[in-house]
Amino acid sequence: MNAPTSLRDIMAGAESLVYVEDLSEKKGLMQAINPLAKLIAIIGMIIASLFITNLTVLLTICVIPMVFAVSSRVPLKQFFLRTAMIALFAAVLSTLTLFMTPGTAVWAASIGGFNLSITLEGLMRGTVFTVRVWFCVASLIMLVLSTGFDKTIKLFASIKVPSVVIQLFSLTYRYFFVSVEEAQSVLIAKEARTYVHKRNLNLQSLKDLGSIIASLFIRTYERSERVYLAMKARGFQIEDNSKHSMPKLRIRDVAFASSIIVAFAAIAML
Amino acid sequence: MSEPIVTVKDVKFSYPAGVSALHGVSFDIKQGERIALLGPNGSGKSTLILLIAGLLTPKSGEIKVFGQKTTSKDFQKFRSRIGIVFQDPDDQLFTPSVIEDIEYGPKNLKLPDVDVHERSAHVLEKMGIAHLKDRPPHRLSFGEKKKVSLATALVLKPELLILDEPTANLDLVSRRGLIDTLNELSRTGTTIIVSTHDAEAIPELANRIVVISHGEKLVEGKTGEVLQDKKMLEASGLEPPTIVDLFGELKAQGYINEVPLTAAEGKESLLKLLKERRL
Amino acid sequence: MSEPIVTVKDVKFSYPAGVSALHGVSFDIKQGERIALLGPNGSGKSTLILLIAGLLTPKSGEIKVFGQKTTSKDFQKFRSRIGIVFQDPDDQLFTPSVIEDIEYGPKNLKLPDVDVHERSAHVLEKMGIAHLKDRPPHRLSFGEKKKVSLATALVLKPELLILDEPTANLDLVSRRGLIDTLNELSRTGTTIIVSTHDAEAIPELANRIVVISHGEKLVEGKTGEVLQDKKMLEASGLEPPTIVDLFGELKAQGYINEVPLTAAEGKESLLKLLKERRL
Amino acid sequence: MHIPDGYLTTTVSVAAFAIVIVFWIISFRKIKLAEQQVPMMGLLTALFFAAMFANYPVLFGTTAHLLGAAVIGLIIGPFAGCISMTIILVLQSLLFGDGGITTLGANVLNMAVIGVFIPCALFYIFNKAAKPKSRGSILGMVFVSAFVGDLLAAVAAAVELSLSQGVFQYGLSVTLPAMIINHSIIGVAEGVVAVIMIGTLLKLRPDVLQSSPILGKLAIFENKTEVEP
Ligand SMILES: Nc1ncnc2c1ncn2[C@@H]1O[C@H](COP(=O)(O)OP(=O)(O)OP(=O)(O)O)[C@@H](O)[C@H]1O
Ligand SMILES: Nc1ncnc2c1ncn2[C@@H]1O[C@H](COP(=O)(O)OP(=O)(O)OP(=O)(O)O)[C@@H](O)[C@H]1O
Ligand SMILES: [Mg+2]
Ligand SMILES: [Mg+2]
Repeated sequence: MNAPTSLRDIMAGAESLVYVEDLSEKKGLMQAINPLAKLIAIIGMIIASLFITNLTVLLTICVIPMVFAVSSRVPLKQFFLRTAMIALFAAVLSTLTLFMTPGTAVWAASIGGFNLSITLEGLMRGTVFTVRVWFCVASLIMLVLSTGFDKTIKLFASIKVPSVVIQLFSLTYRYFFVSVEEAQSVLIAKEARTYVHKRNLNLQSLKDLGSIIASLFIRTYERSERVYLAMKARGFQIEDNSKHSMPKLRIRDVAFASSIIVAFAAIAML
Repeated sequence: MSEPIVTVKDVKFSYPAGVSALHGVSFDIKQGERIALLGPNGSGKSTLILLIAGLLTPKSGEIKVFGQKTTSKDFQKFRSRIGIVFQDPDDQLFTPSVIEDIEYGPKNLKLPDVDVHERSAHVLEKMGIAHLKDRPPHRLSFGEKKKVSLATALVLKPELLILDEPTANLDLVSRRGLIDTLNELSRTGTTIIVSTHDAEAIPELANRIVVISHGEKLVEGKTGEVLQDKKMLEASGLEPPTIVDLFGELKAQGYINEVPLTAAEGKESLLKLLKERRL
Repeated sequence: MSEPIVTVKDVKFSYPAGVSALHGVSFDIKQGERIALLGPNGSGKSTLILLIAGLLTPKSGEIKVFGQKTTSKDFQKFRSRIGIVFQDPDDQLFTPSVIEDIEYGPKNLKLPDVDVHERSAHVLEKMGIAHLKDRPPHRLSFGEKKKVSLATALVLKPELLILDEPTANLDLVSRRGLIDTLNELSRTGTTIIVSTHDAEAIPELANRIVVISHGEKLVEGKTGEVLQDKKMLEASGLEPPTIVDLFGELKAQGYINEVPLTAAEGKESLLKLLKERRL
Repeated sequence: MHIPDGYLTTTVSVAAFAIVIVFWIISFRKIKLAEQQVPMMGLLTALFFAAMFANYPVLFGTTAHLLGAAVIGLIIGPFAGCISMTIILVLQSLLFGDGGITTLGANVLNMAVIGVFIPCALFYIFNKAAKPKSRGSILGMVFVSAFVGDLLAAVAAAVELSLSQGVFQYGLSVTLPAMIINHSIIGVAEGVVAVIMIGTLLKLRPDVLQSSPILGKLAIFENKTEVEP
């Protein structure tokens, strides 16, 4: 796609959301579970993992999100792509640890008078951290990919988020796409009339970004007045009485959440 | 004679920048009327619509809707009796799916669920958008959005329906669907105001026209009469519909007595004329 | 014969949600042609335009513009030779005043100041927006914005000009101005693509039509021929322009031999016919 | 600056949530959302949500995206800004997996509380003290507020990480300098964008800023004769 870097990111954001919308409508294990049960289970998994320091155990539990992915028809390639970046970053972040942790050296060298050594303990620590981060991200991504906005709203309703806030979420979500479209078209229109392409970051590109956001801001502000009128004409009230239907917690949802939590609590206490 | 539903009395309005958009416009709209605000770009139609809806406040003069001044505090309460569709469909669609958007209004009216579904099914079918029901609004084409935004107002069956440029970006089939639905609403007593610069579409949309030009009311009258006044229309940057123009010429030359307004009437009248002459 | 400027070859495209918007469309556009993409709402016109402008990537098939694949890295460079105006005018205007917006492109072209002013003055006058010159774009009526957004593209005199629904929301005078300017550009060899669902406006906009329906090319041909194919048009939710429809009927009944395309031609031909019969 | 799951200990996460909940309740009470403000906040939040996808390159090939917390706060006020930023952070976490759920409290604390309230407070104090009238000095204040806000948000993140040594490896001696170096650059970008945005608004739609709880207090708005209808 021939668009300025920053624009491509904005559009990628929208596409990724649309992708989530699609996946969350597929029929699969995670999609079938009540979002509240899912949220509790995933939070339980993440918290439990924070207490696990044994690498073997950590590696073993990493199978769980993968099983979720497969049983929820999430393409594995996508699943790994989406989780890889954060884990990779965690790994890079851990490099200093390798040298800083005291313990048995597995590799040592002297560079420019400095004695550097990588210790077994450091290696363990770094690996445990990285694996745990991957596990957490993978679990969260499974929640994300199987839930989608529609069910997220239902989730909010079931944890008693005030209805105004839910309306704010809906509006934000809806007009996110409008903003993306506007930003996209403005930038393209601008580009079609700009003959010098500047690729790198410089004051000019920040200026462009700022002025485009400002003009979008004005339009958004004015649009909000019209949206208000449109909402009002259709009976909008701040105390929304059109209750959001929340999906019932069925036995299988409770079973899913409680079995995961019990299992992980047990593993964590090992 | 019933009380007017909308009274616009010597209304003046300037935008903050000092642009005077309306300088003294007056007219009345009676219950059940279908009125078109016709004028070229920038003449003040949308401004007038925003004023009637109470979104803008006149600089001088006054506007009453349902007998209530739009500037009064109580006007808030009347909002829900007015259906309004803006020029830009994105302003109208504020929920994450088409069907939610269409049912938003009826649900707020606390109609029983059966009625809500019946109404929405009816309007979905009329506007030819039933297949888009579960799509989020950001996955529609421009014209599709426009249709959905019209549907959200039509489904409410408001007492007063205000449409800003409803036919722009609509294809033929949808235009027919819209006109059908407006006819249905008209029959139940809904008052309808449409703004447009497109004389072509007016004969089926409205039976009375207020011509706005440069912020002033130029003429007001029955659709047939106003559309035949070619000189006046052209002076304000508009033109009569093709059919009216063509047959106006024939009338001027003494071939016919009555000018048809729509294509169908035109065809009929022309064939009749030719048959007569042939014989 | 010159090389086509745009080649669309068996192009398929689906939106992420799985909506298939185009399933196999092919056509060519030669240099200097004026082509209209005609189709009902949701048929895929805007999608096609975004593909040609290289803003979307086809799922299969290929599009070449200026002989260059739109998916290739180098296409970036060709951007500046393409002028594009979106359906929504707001997207086009991003500077604090109308005149700055219009001169933004020419200034980037590094034209001498005299030329920049001359060009902008010309297009301001043609589109009838000279009086709006110093206004900020967000303080304009919808139609005025549309005119300014068209002006920003016209002033650049691009080699390929793509307009999505250019006539929607334009009044008569501005429409004339637009057509005038397009004629001028045509004379200097600009290739023009317009999308529309409004057959009425086509005869003056384009000399060739590609009819798109449900993501497929239905028909492709000279304006006059395509517009007379009433059956085909109606089957895809469109209709011929009023004049063509009326005179098509007359031709079918043997009164005339040639169907006029515009109102002026129609009037002339009818008066001639009537004179003949009267004698 | 989004802290993912697995970086903070449960204690730190829970403590962050506890602080944040207090701010949520205060903010929510304070804004007393009038009906008109619901679509306004929703739409503006959406705009910033979208703008935050725009990445720009920083040092060593890393990229950062706009935070926007300072701009939001300065324009719509700290309380509404806090809610707005929270919505964005929740959506980023639940729809994109950007930032964790257990760490949501900490992220909100850094970006929606510190990132919003600090610039607002700074600007408020500056304005009280200096009563600036010139465009240059106003925008200078905007820059400083946005820069400091971003920097302090990063410092807060560094502190939270260093308190989480059960799972995270580094103490304050590492996290603090790292964050400060990085965010001195990101902070400048943040400040520049804020200046341009608010500068443009001052020029084009001062009336929008006039109704802002923070920027509306500027001296230039005080004796305005021309009032918007
Ligand atoms: N962003 C999108 N995501 C998913 N589907 C889309 C999107 N935009 C358009 N579509 C669908 O693609 C098809 C073609 O849309 P397109 O916008 O090309 O139509 P169009 O011919 O320009 O119509 P209009 O006359 O209404 O502008 C339609 O069925 C539409 O619903
Ligand atoms: N927000 C605004 N600020 C200042 N002037 C404005 C604003 N909106 C419209 N105007 C001006 O007010 C006049 C009337 O505008 P209005 O939008 O009512 O026109 P309109 O008849 O609806 O035109 P269109 O057919 O283009 O939609 C125009 O001269 C326009 O430039
Ligand atoms: Mg208007
Ligand atoms: Mg389109």
